[in-house]
Amino acid sequence: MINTHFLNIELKSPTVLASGILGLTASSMQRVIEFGCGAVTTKSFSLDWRTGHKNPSIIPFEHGMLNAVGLSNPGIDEMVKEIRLFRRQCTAPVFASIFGRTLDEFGEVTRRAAEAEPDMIEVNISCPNVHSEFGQPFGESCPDTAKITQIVKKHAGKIPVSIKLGPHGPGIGKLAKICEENGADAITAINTAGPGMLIDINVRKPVLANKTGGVSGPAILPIAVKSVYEVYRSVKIPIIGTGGITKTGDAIQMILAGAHILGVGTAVYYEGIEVFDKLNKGIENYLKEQGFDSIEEIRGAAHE
Amino acid sequence: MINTHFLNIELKSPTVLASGILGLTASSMQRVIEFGCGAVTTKSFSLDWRTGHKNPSIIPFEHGMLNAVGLSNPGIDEMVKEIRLFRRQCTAPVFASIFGRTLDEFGEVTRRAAEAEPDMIEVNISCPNVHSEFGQPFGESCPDTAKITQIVKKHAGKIPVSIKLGPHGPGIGKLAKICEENGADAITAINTAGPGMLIDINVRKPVLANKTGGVSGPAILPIAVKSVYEVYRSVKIPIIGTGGITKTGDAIQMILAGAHILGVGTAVYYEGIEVFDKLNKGIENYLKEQGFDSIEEIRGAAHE
Amino acid sequence: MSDLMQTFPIRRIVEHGPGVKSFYFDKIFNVEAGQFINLWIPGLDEKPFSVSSITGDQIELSIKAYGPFSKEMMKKKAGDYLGIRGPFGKGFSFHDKALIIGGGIGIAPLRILAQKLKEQNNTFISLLGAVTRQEIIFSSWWDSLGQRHFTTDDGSLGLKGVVTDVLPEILKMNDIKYIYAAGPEIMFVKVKEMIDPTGIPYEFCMERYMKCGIGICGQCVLDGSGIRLCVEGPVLNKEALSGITELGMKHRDASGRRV
Amino acid sequence: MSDLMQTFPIRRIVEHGPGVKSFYFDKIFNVEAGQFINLWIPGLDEKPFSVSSITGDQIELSIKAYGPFSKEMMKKKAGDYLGIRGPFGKGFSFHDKALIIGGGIGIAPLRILAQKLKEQNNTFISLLGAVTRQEIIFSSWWDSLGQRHFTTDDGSLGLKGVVTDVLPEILKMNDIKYIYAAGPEIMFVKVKEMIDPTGIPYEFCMERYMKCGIGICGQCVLDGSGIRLCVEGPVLNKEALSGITELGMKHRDASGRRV
Ligand SMILES: Cc1cc2nc3c(=O)[nH]c(=O)nc-3n(C[C@H](O)[C@H](O)[C@H](O)COP(=O)(O)OP(=O)(O)OC[C@H]3O[C@@H](n4cnc5c(N)ncnc54)[C@H](O)[C@@H]3O)c2cc1C
Ligand SMILES: Cc1cc2nc3c(=O)[nH]c(=O)nc-3n(C[C@H](O)[C@H](O)[C@H](O)COP(=O)(O)OP(=O)(O)OC[C@H]3O[C@@H](n4cnc5c(N)ncnc54)[C@H](O)[C@@H]3O)c2cc1C
Ligand SMILES: Cc1cc2nc3c(=O)[nH]c(=O)nc-3n(C[C@H](O)[C@H](O)[C@H](O)COP(=O)(O)O)c2cc1C
Ligand SMILES: Cc1cc2nc3c(=O)[nH]c(=O)nc-3n(C[C@H](O)[C@H](O)[C@H](O)COP(=O)(O)O)c2cc1C
Ligand code: FES
Ligand code: FES
Repeated sequence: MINTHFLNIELKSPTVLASGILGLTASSMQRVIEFGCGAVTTKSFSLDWRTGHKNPSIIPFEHGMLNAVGLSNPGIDEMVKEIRLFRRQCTAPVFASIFGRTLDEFGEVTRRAAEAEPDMIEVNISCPNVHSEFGQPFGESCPDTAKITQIVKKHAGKIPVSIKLGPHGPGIGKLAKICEENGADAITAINTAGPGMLIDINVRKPVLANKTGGVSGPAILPIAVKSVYEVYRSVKIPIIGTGGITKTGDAIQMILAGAHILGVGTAVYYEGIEVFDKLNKGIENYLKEQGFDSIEEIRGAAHE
Repeated sequence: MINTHFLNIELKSPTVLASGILGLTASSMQRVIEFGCGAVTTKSFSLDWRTGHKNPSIIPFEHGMLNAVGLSNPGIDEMVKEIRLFRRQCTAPVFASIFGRTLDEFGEVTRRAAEAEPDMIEVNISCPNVHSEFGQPFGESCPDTAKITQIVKKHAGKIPVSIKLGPHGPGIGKLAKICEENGADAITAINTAGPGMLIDINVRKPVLANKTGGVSGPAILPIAVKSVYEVYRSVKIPIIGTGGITKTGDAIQMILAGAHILGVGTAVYYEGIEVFDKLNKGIENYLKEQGFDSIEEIRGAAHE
Repeated sequence: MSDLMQTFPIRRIVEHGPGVKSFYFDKIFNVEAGQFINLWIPGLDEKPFSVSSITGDQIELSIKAYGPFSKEMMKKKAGDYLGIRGPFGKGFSFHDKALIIGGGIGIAPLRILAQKLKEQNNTFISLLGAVTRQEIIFSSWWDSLGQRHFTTDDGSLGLKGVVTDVLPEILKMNDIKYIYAAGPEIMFVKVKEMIDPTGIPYEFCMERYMKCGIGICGQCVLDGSGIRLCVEGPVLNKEALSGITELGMKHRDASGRRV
Repeated sequence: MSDLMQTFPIRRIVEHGPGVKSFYFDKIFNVEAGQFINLWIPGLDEKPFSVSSITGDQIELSIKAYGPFSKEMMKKKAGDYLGIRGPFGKGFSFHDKALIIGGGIGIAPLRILAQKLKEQNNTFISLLGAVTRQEIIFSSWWDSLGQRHFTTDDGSLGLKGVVTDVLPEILKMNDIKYIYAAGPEIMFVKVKEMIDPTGIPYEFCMERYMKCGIGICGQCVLDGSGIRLCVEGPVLNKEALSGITELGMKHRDASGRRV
């Protein structure tokens, strides 16, 4: 296993469970750790619980997946319990993914989440499925991004904060820079792309109950690699490279683009929970074959 | 064959060759028409010729294609000759795709292109590969989009104008509305998505000479369908639905989302030039099986 | 089989009585006994349903009217298109000298199990309970399969009572080597109390609120074990069940809360 | 074969003389005689090259230094990784009693053609011309294949002169049923003038500036016919060639202009 340092956190491997995938409960997250995952991110949670969108809310298509879960979550009380439970059961790092409907809520959720002492707080400002309710995602506005980063940092105390960005909007490099300037400790890139829509041609209706959903999985790998490349160019803080990683080569591309550690989501569907072990072994083999001792030696190498 | 009316233009089929694919010469465009294509769009051209980016400039990946051709084109003089030649050889409609580096250039190219009397002028304000040279694409700015539409309409005379939009930026529905309000006769949606990047893991360098390139093909179908759906909801002018159409089902989804006619690009790689015939037959069969007489009866049906 | 959403017309509907119907579709995929599909009513919702039989070239879903989704299903007509994704999950294993215990519409996955057991010449006894007679779907078909026991709350078919009333007697009188159960979790918890002391191995087909059906959303994950019911279930064996701390307790709703 | 970009190490290099080299890679795909690959020098550019042989478990590319790309290739060492996409296009058809006419580095695709013709026991005569001796790559190998004629501008190998100086004589003295040509277009135009009156069918391996290699960019489309050289070519037969109005005339550069 490739031990990885990230923000003073020790990970047993560079692969991290992305938010929204199997991250609802301690039992679920622990199981993923048993398959070689280096750290887990919880499902994004808010102050109050949310039912989210009706089903179908998660639909694979030929080249990836659409989801419009609608940020369903059991609310902070329950999630704080699960994080604490995970802490007791498991030594692997856990990242708490949070979101709010208002600036103040971002602050309040952060404050409460920090009490559970997660290893990092990941701030989801880029979910593309909640437009209608909140207008454009916060993460597509530069001033909002700055303000959220400030308020979250203020309430997070000593717990490091990563801001999770989407691929679209006013330029991910620019947004990452704003996060860095306002104190973010890391960037998670990317959230889902699109959004997209699938229409059933027999019933002639959009398949997702929410009609549109964010695109993840293999289809978005090039967009994710490009986003990470751009973020790496504009900031010094580390990046959790996420989006479309399914095979070893995808993971290597992300590292070459500048990712520090790797978020893996949809691949759990394509490759099973075993995907974490597979990727870790693949990365190890690649390093050996190409004559490197550590990920550090190749991180960002595509920029040279 | 399904005859199709579009802006007072008669097409022998609803499938149209998208800009940038085999649209450099009269000979090339005529060959596509022989395979059932209903109308051709030229490669986007500007006043002066441009070499574009070095190769590799067009690279398939597992789920689609990346391209950063860099708007290479032989310039307006040569393209006007080819359009005239095509007109003499072929009765099928031809759409002239144009772009400019400045507002004035958009006007000037339009004026000159109109002299060749194409059936429509398509205005490419959404190419994602020319950022570094021009800043953000014009098509991601609302005021620019308005101004370009005005100036192009002013110079196009009686020739109808379609504005070609990308999937990203400040909301494609909003942009389409701006185009409509400023006189556009149609909307072409979408240009490529992303952009994206591929990195070779042995040489550890981006594969495209331009490093990043627009994503087309199957990977972007859901994003294209969603974009067309949104445009249809916000404007009354017809839509050339483009992006990721490879199979009959994709074409039907586009029509159900609201497309009037269908732009087909990358599928020429996956299915050969025969793709136009295949799609036309597929659409015909679908209509027959589902008991419809014409595309009109199902256009936009996913909105009901 | 396809995880992608596809729609198919209902070919045929059989009404078992008020509020209980079987729906038949072309056999668009192979299915193991105990596997489920996600059924989409366009414009409404998507929910998991067991495949209850493969009959000729058709698959069957058997549905009881509970709430909004299943009640809407009662209005569907042959020819209507519905979305089907699947089949998902892992089904039953096959054993001889089995006892099949079903409650209510939980009988559905046991029907295809009985079909398959018979195909493979495994012998079994069935013990099926429900509130009232129409819920014991295909009761005369069950009659034809050999030893069977029915119970209904209202006595409209078989014994008046519940399955656990007759279970001890059946266990005493027969050489049972394996037990299959499906139905309300509360029924299973009581059954489990009775059969655990006997040491007979068993499998139970469980239900939870599901979203993705493909093992990524975490909605159906069981406390204690981390098992994803949609992938590693819905049929769980004794060992898997013993690791679950939430059996017969609160479940998670659409938000993920325990309710 | 893969249209996707993949990189492979150069296994071996053979220098034929100043500015002409053969590069060997693992045989990562099967290839027809006349097909080409797109070769990527990371950080520089990508250009099409004919596969010039399959030798054992290696494929060969034979490259002459012209401009920036091919000169950079001369600096490459065994072990260096280069990108290879392909093979692309359609190759030669096979015929007995053939004449192979090559000019300069255009000999490259004719080498693999000769290999394949021989494998299938087709007889052929070769007529190869170049500026100077090292450009007639593998001249001693050609010697071993049977009747062959070399011409060089400087007389350093074979006759001093060009292929069209000896072509009429060869046609007169031999029963030629099929002609293959590859090399400068201007050479072929002259060859064509001589062989058209004889009625002998032929194929010519053509070159054009290419971008995509997969038939979508339109860069290599030939005027008159609409043929995409990268898909329907690069080997074109007499009928296909007769439809082309730009033979021996201006070509298109990277912008698409005729230059
Ligand atoms: C793997 C799996 C297989 C399933 N197979 C079948 C099947 O073959 N046939 C079938 O009819 N349903 C089956 N279900 C249940 C089905 O998915 C729906 O939950 C059910 O149709 C009720 O949905 P609704 O929207 O109509 O009612 P809801 O609004 O969800 O429920 C209304 C009320 O009924 C209760 N209820 C819902 N389902 C049950 C139940 N099964 N037993 C007791 N009370 C219940 C709820 O707790 C609620 O109080 C299965 C579920 C799973 C997870
Ligand atoms: C299908 C196909 C197969 C090819 N196969 C081979 C091959 O096997 N070996 C090989 O060396 N090249 C081959 N080429 C040519 C190759 O792709 C490049 O064009 C060549 O290497 C020159 O590139 P450059 O960048 O070095 O020089 P450039 O800057 O492109 O050219 C420099 C000068 O040389 C001239 N020139 C370029 N190529 C040729 C040529 N083939 N004959 C005469 N003059 C030329 C140009 O007109 C220019 O004046 C092939 C081309 C095609 C389309
Ligand atoms: C079903 C599903 C649910 C998701 N939920 C969340 C979420 O709650 N919060 C979040 O920040 N990202 C969420 N995402 C986005 C993922 O964390 C990830 O950024 C994205 O899917 C791209 O990575 P992938 O291609 O590896 O899945 C979700 C993705 C999927 C597929
Ligand atoms: C190689 C290539 C070149 C393109 N060049 C242009 C162009 O010059 N002008 C333009 O408006 N769109 C251009 N496009 C975009 C296409 O017209 C189309 O909008 C996009 O590829 C999505 O459709 P598709 O998935 O069917 O290819 C190009 C696309 C490709 C793949
Ligand atoms: S329903 Fe999503 S993991 Fe089981
Ligand atoms: S090189 Fe692009 S079509 Fe031939």
